[in-house]
Amino acid sequence: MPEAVEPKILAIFCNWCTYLAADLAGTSRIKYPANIRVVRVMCSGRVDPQFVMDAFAKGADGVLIGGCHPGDCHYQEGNYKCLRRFELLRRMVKEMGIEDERFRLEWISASEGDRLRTVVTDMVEKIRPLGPRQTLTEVTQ
Amino acid sequence: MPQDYSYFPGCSLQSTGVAYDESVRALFALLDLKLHELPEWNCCGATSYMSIDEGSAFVLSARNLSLAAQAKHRDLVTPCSACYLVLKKTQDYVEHYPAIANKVQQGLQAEGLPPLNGVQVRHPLEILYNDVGLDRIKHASVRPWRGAPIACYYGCQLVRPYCDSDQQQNPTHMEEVLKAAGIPTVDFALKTKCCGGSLTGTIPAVGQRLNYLILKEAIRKGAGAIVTVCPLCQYNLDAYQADIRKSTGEAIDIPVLYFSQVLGWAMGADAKALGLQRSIAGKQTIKQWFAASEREEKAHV
Amino acid sequence: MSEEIRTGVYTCHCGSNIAATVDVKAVAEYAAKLPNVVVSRDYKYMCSDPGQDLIKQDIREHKLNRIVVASCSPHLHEHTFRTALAKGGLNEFLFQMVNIREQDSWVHLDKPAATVKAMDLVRAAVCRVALHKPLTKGSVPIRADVLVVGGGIAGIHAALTLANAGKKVYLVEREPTIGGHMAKFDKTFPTLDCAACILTPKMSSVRAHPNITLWSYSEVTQVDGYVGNFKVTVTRKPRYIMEDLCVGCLECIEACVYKEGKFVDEFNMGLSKRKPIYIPFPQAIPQVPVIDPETCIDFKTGKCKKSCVDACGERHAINLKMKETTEIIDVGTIILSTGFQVFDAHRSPEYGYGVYPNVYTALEIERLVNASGPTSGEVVLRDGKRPKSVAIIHCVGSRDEKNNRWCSRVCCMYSLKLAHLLKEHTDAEIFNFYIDIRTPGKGFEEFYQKLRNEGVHFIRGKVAEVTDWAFDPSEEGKLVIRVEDTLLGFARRIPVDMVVLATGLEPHADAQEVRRRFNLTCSSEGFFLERHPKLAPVSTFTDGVFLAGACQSPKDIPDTVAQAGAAAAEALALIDAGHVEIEPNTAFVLEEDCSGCRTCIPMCPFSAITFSEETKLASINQALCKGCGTCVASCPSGSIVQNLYDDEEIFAEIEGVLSNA
Amino acid sequence: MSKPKVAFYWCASCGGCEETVLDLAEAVLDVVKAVDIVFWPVAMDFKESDVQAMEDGSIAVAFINGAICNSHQRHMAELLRRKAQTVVAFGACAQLGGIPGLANMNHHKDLVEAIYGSDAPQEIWKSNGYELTLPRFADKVQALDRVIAVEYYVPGCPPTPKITQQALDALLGGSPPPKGTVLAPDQALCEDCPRRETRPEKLLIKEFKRPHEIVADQEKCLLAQGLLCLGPETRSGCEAPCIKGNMPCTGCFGPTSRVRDFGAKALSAVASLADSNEELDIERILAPIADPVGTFYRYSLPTSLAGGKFTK
Amino acid sequence: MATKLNFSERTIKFQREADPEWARQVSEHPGCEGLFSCLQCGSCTGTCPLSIYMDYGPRRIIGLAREGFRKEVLNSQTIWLCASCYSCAVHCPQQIHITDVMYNFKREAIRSHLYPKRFAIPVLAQEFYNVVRRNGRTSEFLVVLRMALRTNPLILFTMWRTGLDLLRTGRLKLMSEKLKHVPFLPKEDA
Repeated sequence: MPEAVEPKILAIFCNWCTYLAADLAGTSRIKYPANIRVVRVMCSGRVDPQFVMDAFAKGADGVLIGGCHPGDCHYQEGNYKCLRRFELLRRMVKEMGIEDERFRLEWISASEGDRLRTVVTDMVEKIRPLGPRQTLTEVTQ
Repeated sequence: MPQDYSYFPGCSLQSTGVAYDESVRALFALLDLKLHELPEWNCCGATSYMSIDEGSAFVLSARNLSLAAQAKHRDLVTPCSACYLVLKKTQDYVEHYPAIANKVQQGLQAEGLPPLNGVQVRHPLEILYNDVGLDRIKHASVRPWRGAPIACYYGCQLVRPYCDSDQQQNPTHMEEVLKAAGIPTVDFALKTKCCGGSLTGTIPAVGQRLNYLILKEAIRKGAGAIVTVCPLCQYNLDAYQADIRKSTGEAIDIPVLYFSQVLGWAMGADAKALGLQRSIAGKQTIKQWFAASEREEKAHV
Repeated sequence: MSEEIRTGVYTCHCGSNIAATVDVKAVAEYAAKLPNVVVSRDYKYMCSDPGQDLIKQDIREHKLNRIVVASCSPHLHEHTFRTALAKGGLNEFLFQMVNIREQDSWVHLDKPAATVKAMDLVRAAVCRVALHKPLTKGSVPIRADVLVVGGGIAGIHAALTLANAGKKVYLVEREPTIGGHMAKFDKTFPTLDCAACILTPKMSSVRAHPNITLWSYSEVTQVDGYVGNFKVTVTRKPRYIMEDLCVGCLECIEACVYKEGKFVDEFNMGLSKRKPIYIPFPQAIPQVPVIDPETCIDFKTGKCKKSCVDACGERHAINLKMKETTEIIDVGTIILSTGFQVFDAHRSPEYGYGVYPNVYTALEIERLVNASGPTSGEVVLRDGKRPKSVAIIHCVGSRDEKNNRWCSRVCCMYSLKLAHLLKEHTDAEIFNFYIDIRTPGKGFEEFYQKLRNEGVHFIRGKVAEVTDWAFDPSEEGKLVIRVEDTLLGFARRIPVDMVVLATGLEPHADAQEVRRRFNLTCSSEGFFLERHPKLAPVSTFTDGVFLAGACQSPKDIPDTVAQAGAAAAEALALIDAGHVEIEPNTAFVLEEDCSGCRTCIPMCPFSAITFSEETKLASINQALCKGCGTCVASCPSGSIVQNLYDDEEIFAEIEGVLSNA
Repeated sequence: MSKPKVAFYWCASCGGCEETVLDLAEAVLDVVKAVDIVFWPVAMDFKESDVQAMEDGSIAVAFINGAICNSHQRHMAELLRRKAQTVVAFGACAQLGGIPGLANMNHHKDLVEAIYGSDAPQEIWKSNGYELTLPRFADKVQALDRVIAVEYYVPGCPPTPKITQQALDALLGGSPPPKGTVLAPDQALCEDCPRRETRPEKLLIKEFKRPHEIVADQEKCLLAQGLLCLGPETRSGCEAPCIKGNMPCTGCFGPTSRVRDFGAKALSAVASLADSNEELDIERILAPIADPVGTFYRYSLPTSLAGGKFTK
Repeated sequence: MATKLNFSERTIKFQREADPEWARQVSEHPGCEGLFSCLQCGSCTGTCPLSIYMDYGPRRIIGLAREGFRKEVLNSQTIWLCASCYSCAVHCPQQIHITDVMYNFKREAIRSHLYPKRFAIPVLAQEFYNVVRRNGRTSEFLVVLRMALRTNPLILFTMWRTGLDLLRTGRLKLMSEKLKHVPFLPKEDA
């Protein structure tokens, strides 16, 4: 059996809600698994599906997009645009062999440090049994 | 609105609470609601069992839920408040605690039973309130009430902590249902206080004291009878009145009935079909209140 | 671009905040080997002056042209380090911050895993920062006019402070009068000065102040724009009496066909009745009555002899055809002081509110003891009798997972105050039932001591229930408190005549709507969230919007007034600076690449993108763009780019984060 | 002075690109006049051995169309690379991987098995006493530049005669463009679209339609009619023949230089237009896009960031 | 009335008598999670209909438990007097499932044989348990009879009248019912 490698999750969080929730989790000393790597964008509406494809191509075991709750976007509607893209993208990503558990969009407000923990923990727990993903280069070699 | 329900009477309704079983069946028949008793149901795993072995208590309870999941009708009616609470608690714990869910799953598998998905645990009172509705109750009630106002007594297990249809601290469904049937009620602060449960048998001095407080406060508020939703409450309040008279020297003799009995009566059922002769306390009052009128007698002949 | 990239990486220990969970030395050593990295250091406190000096010095000595600092959240110190870059002679945007405290050391326990995470994040920043370009901050002018929303003591104080500083203030209040909750109070703790005596002069000053425009009975219904230049729509409900014509003689009320009050008087918490035409209380500001169309006969049937109109006579101040109007104003900053609502005691049914008539809320008692209240200060039960014993139940709706989790902070003190006032008015036996007594303010503990000496009972125990269950003859006709006296260790039954519920404070029912309207965030309990709990307690994440008073969290009058002053000062600081700097993270169209497909245009919530009929291309108005980047992500031909968050920068960050250490 | 030598070769493709050369019509005569075609298996009788015999670097330009999916194609591509000074990836398959590249959604073994069942040809093929060595499948279908170095790209499925002519002119003329150039404009097709004026300024879509479901208006922007036209995402240069034929653009010219992944970017732009903010409603609006991979990566799966199905 | 003074009882607790690890284990049991969030507000004891008969009452039981005073908790009569009416759980401002915590202690006390031998409540529970395990259903008559025989047979004399009433009204089933197939039940690893 191969050595169990911890899954690595790329998180793209909006600056105003989910990134702040992650900061709040920190100031509240809420503990969650160290598997996520956060990239900050100003709004979840900035998330280009290319980023997601790139992350999976580079071997991310999961991609988590975090934005403000519907109606709460700092830029009024960016999270809706994100939702529209996510609806189609998750179908495509699934067709390309990425399990549902690996790709999530979650609304986490600045006050929901606890929810951030729940989401991250849940995602890690669901991805772990799926085993590691191979990167494209490993496949083609 | 469903017309067919699975039915789980529970152990008490086969002995001390047999009048409850009779009257619920009679009442439901009058309202065209069909009860299908679960085959080979077992003890719900109530209080006493839970005190010994939690794991298998949940399995016991889950077994009944699983039987209902197998049955045609997923709404499972149980008149006994204790059974109601335990079944609901089992669903809650199975949902929230994976360790308990596993244990239950293993127990069910050993019995070759399916998982307990999609069963809705229901109490007859809540069915009357929600499924039948106050309007229909009003229309179905044909006999005018001849007795004194009634104190509605809910006891504890039905209204907390898993009750989701009525208010936990101040339930009112029974009052509303009786009112719709033309039966007057009094309000009293002890309507959800504990009747003492099995303490009446184990430590009578304590258990019967609790019964005494409830009886006394209901009488103080002007009630001519107490109406319950639970076989144990009915038993405790009914069967020990002689003992209470003896220990307190107070002349307490008040009928303790099931809500299904008084409602069944209002809707025209026969006193015997409702098991009204099975009450111990307040026999004279019961005779007066529930004597069929002359016109009815004639119609019968 | 043939410039050689020379990056400096600085990893902060933050005392032991980071160093306890992340092997800071290892991170610094790792960073030193990354491409383009010329200098990599670790330091105890990077945000300190010596820490910043380190950066400045290295920029000079090692000719650094990119800086990465791995420390805390950019929301805390990005500004600090950018300034250090600028002082070191480097463009402040050739910088990237790595959050290894809030999002690493503080949230993980596994030191090796946290260290690897820190390395990943540092590597990502090093990759990204190489692509950074020098940028210049934008600047927008700040309008001097200020909007204050909510006319309680917080709004009043903030408005007066600003107006006294010479700024024009719009004060918008939803009720027919300003004054808020404070206007309903009798005395204020712990000094027991009369609330009206200290509040009404301030209310009058608001009315009289030339710099204040007061719109009562009005609500902000829409907010557009951004810091410096908000466009605010205010909806003014018709009060059916023209404010500019009314002289406040109140003869119309006298003349109403209803000889006596008949409808629930909201100001007196329903303890008295009012007419359809009324003024909330005698000192209301503005001193103008209002007609309630729900209860006025003329509105309901059209058949009233309109004696109020006759009484007004030639002044013609009554206009029954008045319609709702809207005002649109331009302001530079906004102060929100929308206050709180009182917990609805019906939600704690064990205390019998609404069931037993002699169970009152604290606010009802405030009116009852008030000399201008419904009983002229006479404390009597519903049947007119004077209570001989009173129970005050603390923490109703507070510190309770079923209702509100938080401590409402003012109830202990107002309960003590009411205990004192009730004792004074009735000489009744007073029982306080509490879980903990919290008196941490100036003069508060002394007040508590005074109450103990007055013979008020303090029983530590959360009351289990209030019933009319008379178990003992001494309890007949009384309300019976059942409680465990936790200090004495036994259950008690205490019969009383009156029960007072010390109901807690909670956010307004429509706080979520208001929050959205002003683009704010709420903390988990629903109060508006401040930018930083310690360092920016009156600012919000929306620049130019400030908070004052209990809309941010429960607070007493002194704290509210202090915070209102702070909010006013923050607004003044912005106004007097004349302009505010804005992040240069805007998007712009690469004109030679744009195909004019117009996909981007409906993406922009700020209508910053327009399509030029001449060039057939899209273009982004830099003043309107707020930098969300939604258009960038949707441009089908990659012809829109965004400063600080460009595709290539984000790709580099993703690549950096996902390569393995 | 000897004429520059030109070679044409055909890897995994349908042959349409070869047709394009012939579609130059009379202009092909000018080409023949200007150059010396030394290798063109589809039209002229040269053998591999003839190419082998040439000096390295002796061919001026080799136009290779088609993707690379087996060992022989790879071998030929490498051979031509050696012999030619300039290699042009000609057409969508060579440039982006093309339609054959959609094979990357499956393993080639599964594909072969699906097509031939148990009769699948083996690498060593014996029949009537003869033995034949068949080319071996590559693990993945590749665009030409993932196998050999490529100087220029001519996009299209197939490239239009006009763009082909322009490519020839540019390459054979005095000042060739910088290496790596895609020989088509770097703007999206809307720039050239005859219906450009009819696209509403704020276009959002309530219902996506498939071409067989409606009779499209001949004048109006196809996207505005709910047809999934990829013109906004696709490099221009084709002069919109599909759109002129009342059919939406499917993206054969590939992305502009600023986009890394055609499919993801196209998906982003298209999904952003769904006119709803409700999850279920969005799902309903986007449901007619039944096959996102086939729709958005029709011509470019091998050169996408994923390269094909992510396999475990 | 003179009270005899007694100076031999001391009411001090040494920390070595506490077992914080046990408290932690209790708090990890399903339903007992809230143990440490207790405010000691007393609303449980205040609302408990039986607290007036208890030695500690629910509040102090929770307090003793979270400090790790295992012996005091398991030897208390409070846990046995709990009639499982859930009033405490419904009132608790911290939403501690106090009734479930009590069940947990009852089970542990039985497992550890920490209750008086002839104490009727645990005996009743055990008899109930035995009958259900044997028959699949309970029989009130059988359970009470066996409980009385094991604790205090004399109590049967005080019960004769109630028994007769029940018999007369057809509410006493002397024969116990047994399911055709008694469900298999795992035993808690005691």
